[in-house]
Amino acid sequence: MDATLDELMTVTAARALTGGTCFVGIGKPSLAANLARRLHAPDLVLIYESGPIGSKPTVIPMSIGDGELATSADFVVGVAEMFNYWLQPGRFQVAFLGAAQIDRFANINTTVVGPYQAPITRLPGAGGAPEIAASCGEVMVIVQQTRRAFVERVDFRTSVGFGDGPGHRERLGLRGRGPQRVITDLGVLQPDPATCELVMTALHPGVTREQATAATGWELRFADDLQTTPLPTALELTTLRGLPLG
Amino acid sequence: MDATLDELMTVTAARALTGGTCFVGIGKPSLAANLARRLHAPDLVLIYESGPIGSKPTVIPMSIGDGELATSADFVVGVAEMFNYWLQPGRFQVAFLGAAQIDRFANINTTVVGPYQAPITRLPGAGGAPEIAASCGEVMVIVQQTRRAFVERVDFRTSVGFGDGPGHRERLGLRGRGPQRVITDLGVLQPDPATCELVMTALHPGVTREQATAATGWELRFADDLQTTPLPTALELTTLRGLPLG
Amino acid sequence: MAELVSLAEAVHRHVRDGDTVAIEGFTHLIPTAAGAALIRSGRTDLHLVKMTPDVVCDQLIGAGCARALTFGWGGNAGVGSLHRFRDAVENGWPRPLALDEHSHAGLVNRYVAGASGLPFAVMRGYVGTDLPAHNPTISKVTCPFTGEELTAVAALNPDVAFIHAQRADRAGNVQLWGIVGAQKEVVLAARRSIVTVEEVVDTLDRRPGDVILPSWVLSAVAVVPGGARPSYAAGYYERDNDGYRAWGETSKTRESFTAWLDGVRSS
Amino acid sequence: MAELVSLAEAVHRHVRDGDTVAIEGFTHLIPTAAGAALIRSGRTDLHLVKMTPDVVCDQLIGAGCARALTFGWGGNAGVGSLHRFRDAVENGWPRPLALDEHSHAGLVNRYVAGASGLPFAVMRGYVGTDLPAHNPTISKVTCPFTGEELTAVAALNPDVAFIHAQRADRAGNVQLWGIVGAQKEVVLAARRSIVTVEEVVDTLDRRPGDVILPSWVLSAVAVVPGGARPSYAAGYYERDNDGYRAWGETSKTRESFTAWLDGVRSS
Repeated sequence: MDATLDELMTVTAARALTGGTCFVGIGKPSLAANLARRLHAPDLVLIYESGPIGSKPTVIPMSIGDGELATSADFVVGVAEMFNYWLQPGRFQVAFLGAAQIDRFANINTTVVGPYQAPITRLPGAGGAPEIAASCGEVMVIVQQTRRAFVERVDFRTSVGFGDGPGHRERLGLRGRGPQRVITDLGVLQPDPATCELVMTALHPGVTREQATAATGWELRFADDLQTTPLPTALELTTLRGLPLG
Repeated sequence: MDATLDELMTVTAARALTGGTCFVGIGKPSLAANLARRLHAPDLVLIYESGPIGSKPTVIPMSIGDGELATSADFVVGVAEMFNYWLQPGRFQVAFLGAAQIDRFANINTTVVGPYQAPITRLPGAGGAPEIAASCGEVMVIVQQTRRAFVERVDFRTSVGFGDGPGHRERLGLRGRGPQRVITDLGVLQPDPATCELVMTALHPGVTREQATAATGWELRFADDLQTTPLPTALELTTLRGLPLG
Repeated sequence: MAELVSLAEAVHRHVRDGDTVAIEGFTHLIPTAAGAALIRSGRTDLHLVKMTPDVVCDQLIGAGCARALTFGWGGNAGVGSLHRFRDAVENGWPRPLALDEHSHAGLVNRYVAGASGLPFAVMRGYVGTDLPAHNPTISKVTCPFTGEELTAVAALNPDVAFIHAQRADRAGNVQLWGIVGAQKEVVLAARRSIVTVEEVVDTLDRRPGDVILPSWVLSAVAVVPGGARPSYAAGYYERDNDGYRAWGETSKTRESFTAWLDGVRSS
Repeated sequence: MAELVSLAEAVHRHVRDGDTVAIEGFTHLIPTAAGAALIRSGRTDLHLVKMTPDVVCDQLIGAGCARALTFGWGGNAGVGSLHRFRDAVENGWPRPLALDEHSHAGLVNRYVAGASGLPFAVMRGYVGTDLPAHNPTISKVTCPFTGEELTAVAALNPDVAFIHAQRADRAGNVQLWGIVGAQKEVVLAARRSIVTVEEVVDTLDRRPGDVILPSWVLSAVAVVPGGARPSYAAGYYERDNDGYRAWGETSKTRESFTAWLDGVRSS
């Protein structure tokens, strides 16, 4: 069975979810989390920003507030309680974020391309991202790897990855460990433990270093033990393709 | 029908409740509020500190958390929400407080008799009172009038009436109008609008000025138009006596 | 106490030009019909507030009713951009739109402070981001016990709040359930509040996870079946995903939007 | 994840001498059986925390288990004094009791801050009273937007929280309903938490107004039917008003209390 790139990205993300609590977004994150729950992480607790805690949707939602997220949840909380009692104290172990721009230190922009007061492109904005990036145990980013998205410096820092580099999260008092995996259509980047710089730790089958370098707006480094992303298994693919979409 | 003093106090309190929202305590306040609801103020919204909003108990509770307060309520909130979303912004128009000591400016002590670090009598403490006294539209105090209770200066200021006198509530930023009625076994005291001092505005039938003066630890003043508390009507008494107690 | 009136009458009585108007419903129970009623009313210079502006704010912005927007995430969930929002911000069409931009956590805490009668709320948030530099309603406060520096956000007390709920009783008490968002907070923070409901019933039988808003904290209740479409009302109708996609098309150009707007204004 | 164990085992595993132990239940679902288990365990030097200390703290104080008490209102509701509490404060018997005294609003906000991962909470409270002069966990904070001075209370994060709930499922998820007090806040503020329940069921059918505490925020769940007596458990048993009156008698003298205590220790 041949996996599409989208499927490969989703399965790669799903494999990184081994249990505990997961703060889910819409799209691939929701697919990945629900795939993990059906395969290797049946006890994974899914939390959606709109309030549902312990959702077990049968249909993958189109919005983070779809009805079944609530009806299938262990319980539903209001937005204030979600952020203040649950997210802020660090009760969520993994969270997903998207990005319009991401930089070398995994800082994320979802606000504007261009100057804030005179944007070239006005993006949707922050949503839950700044506090997710600050407080969740770790963050997984899913994003297409292009020169437009992978920039030397984000135009606007909507969510903090590693800020200006080593020690910056700690100086800011951010409690979570920050982005630990950036899953792209070319491979996986992870922060170098010493420099906090995102380095390519895996390439998808058939992707070359040159392709990755060309798609990155900073001088991309590759891990010494650069891996090839394992292809989805037949079970993973069948299960993923069997997930009903809302 | 002859009313007891307790009944007279309860009915006097009930008559002062004309509608809106009422934050109720246990004992006479609860009797008074439920009596008012059955007679002249059927839409009176009863709130109990334990969480019930819009309680319609058939049995008068012994504790502020009796089960029927919740089951008969429009809804029940947690203690945090009760104080933060409902009491603090001033959504309750009238509240009842008791007092172990009360002074000339209607400040209330329910903490200690004697020095705080070496009390002669340790009282239960503040409970909800400080914020009730600060934030409710007005406060009604029900208390026995004795020299022990009606003191020149409270040993401990648990809840603020008018503090040190005129303008003090405003300087402290307290939003409610403070104690507007102190109902005792001898009559009713109300704050002088100019001096904020509690003055006797009504005596119960048969009570003399001398009795009231003798029961008060400060030089008690009487209103120019001192009233005699109207006796309970037969309907009031019958209804009060018919309230089932928990 | 809330009066049961028509939606047009509720808008007429309780909304003034220049008001700060919060519209809540977090991915559920979005009061879209109320937005159309605002457009028809001709009220203008509004400062809109919504965590997720959604279709309802896109329509009001495109119609020129808004001078400012306080928000958290301005996209068409599952579809793409809010084109009228973007056109106003990027091109000032039909008029410039001042932005007061927050995270969801920050904006909901502004409602919490407003509902609590406090001038600000404390949180961990925005730290290290570029948001505070562009927003005077985000500041710092120092813990008097530990010396730690935390984020403060200013209370938000809208002039008017709009929400949509499943039902009300005849006394104007309101019940909603499912994803309950920040509806309680926005109503308690607002000076006046208007609730559209799917139906009026004799008794609000309680439901697990429901929220009751008593009549005495509301200004008006209006019966508007389907008033949350293309959003949904749990127990009444599903999210109209095609409706959101259709709005993506309708709103894409000024021309197609204007045709839509003419239809609303003449209806 | 919460383990289902006996109450004695839960205390043994999760409570240490000197711990700050919060016991919640605001006039309902008061975990009185847990208090007796603490006495039997021999744990001592505890710093007890309860908005309304009630019979459970009176017993622990009389038994000499507590070095300190954080509280809001220390009476026997509808009966009179908590005599063991008074004897400890007034006479130091059986040992002195340090007091950390709050209003209910203040103490619940200390839990709210603790549950929210913040070092303090902002409120309007205590202003003009003598309480702040005796309590270093009450302070001031200035609004960075308006300059207004408000009250700050320090976060409270107990080492252990005890609550009683109606029921749990086999995975250790807990459900309570009726008057829900500050149970959610105290559990989320505490490092460890122990829940006694009336029963374990296969499925937690949701109820209006219920609170769910997921197993993954709890340490232990113990089945203790009647564990809230003389308080009550909505849907299971009523408040035992005679039991509260009887405690008023039992606790009145050191002799009658000691006889009661001997009985608990030998049971």
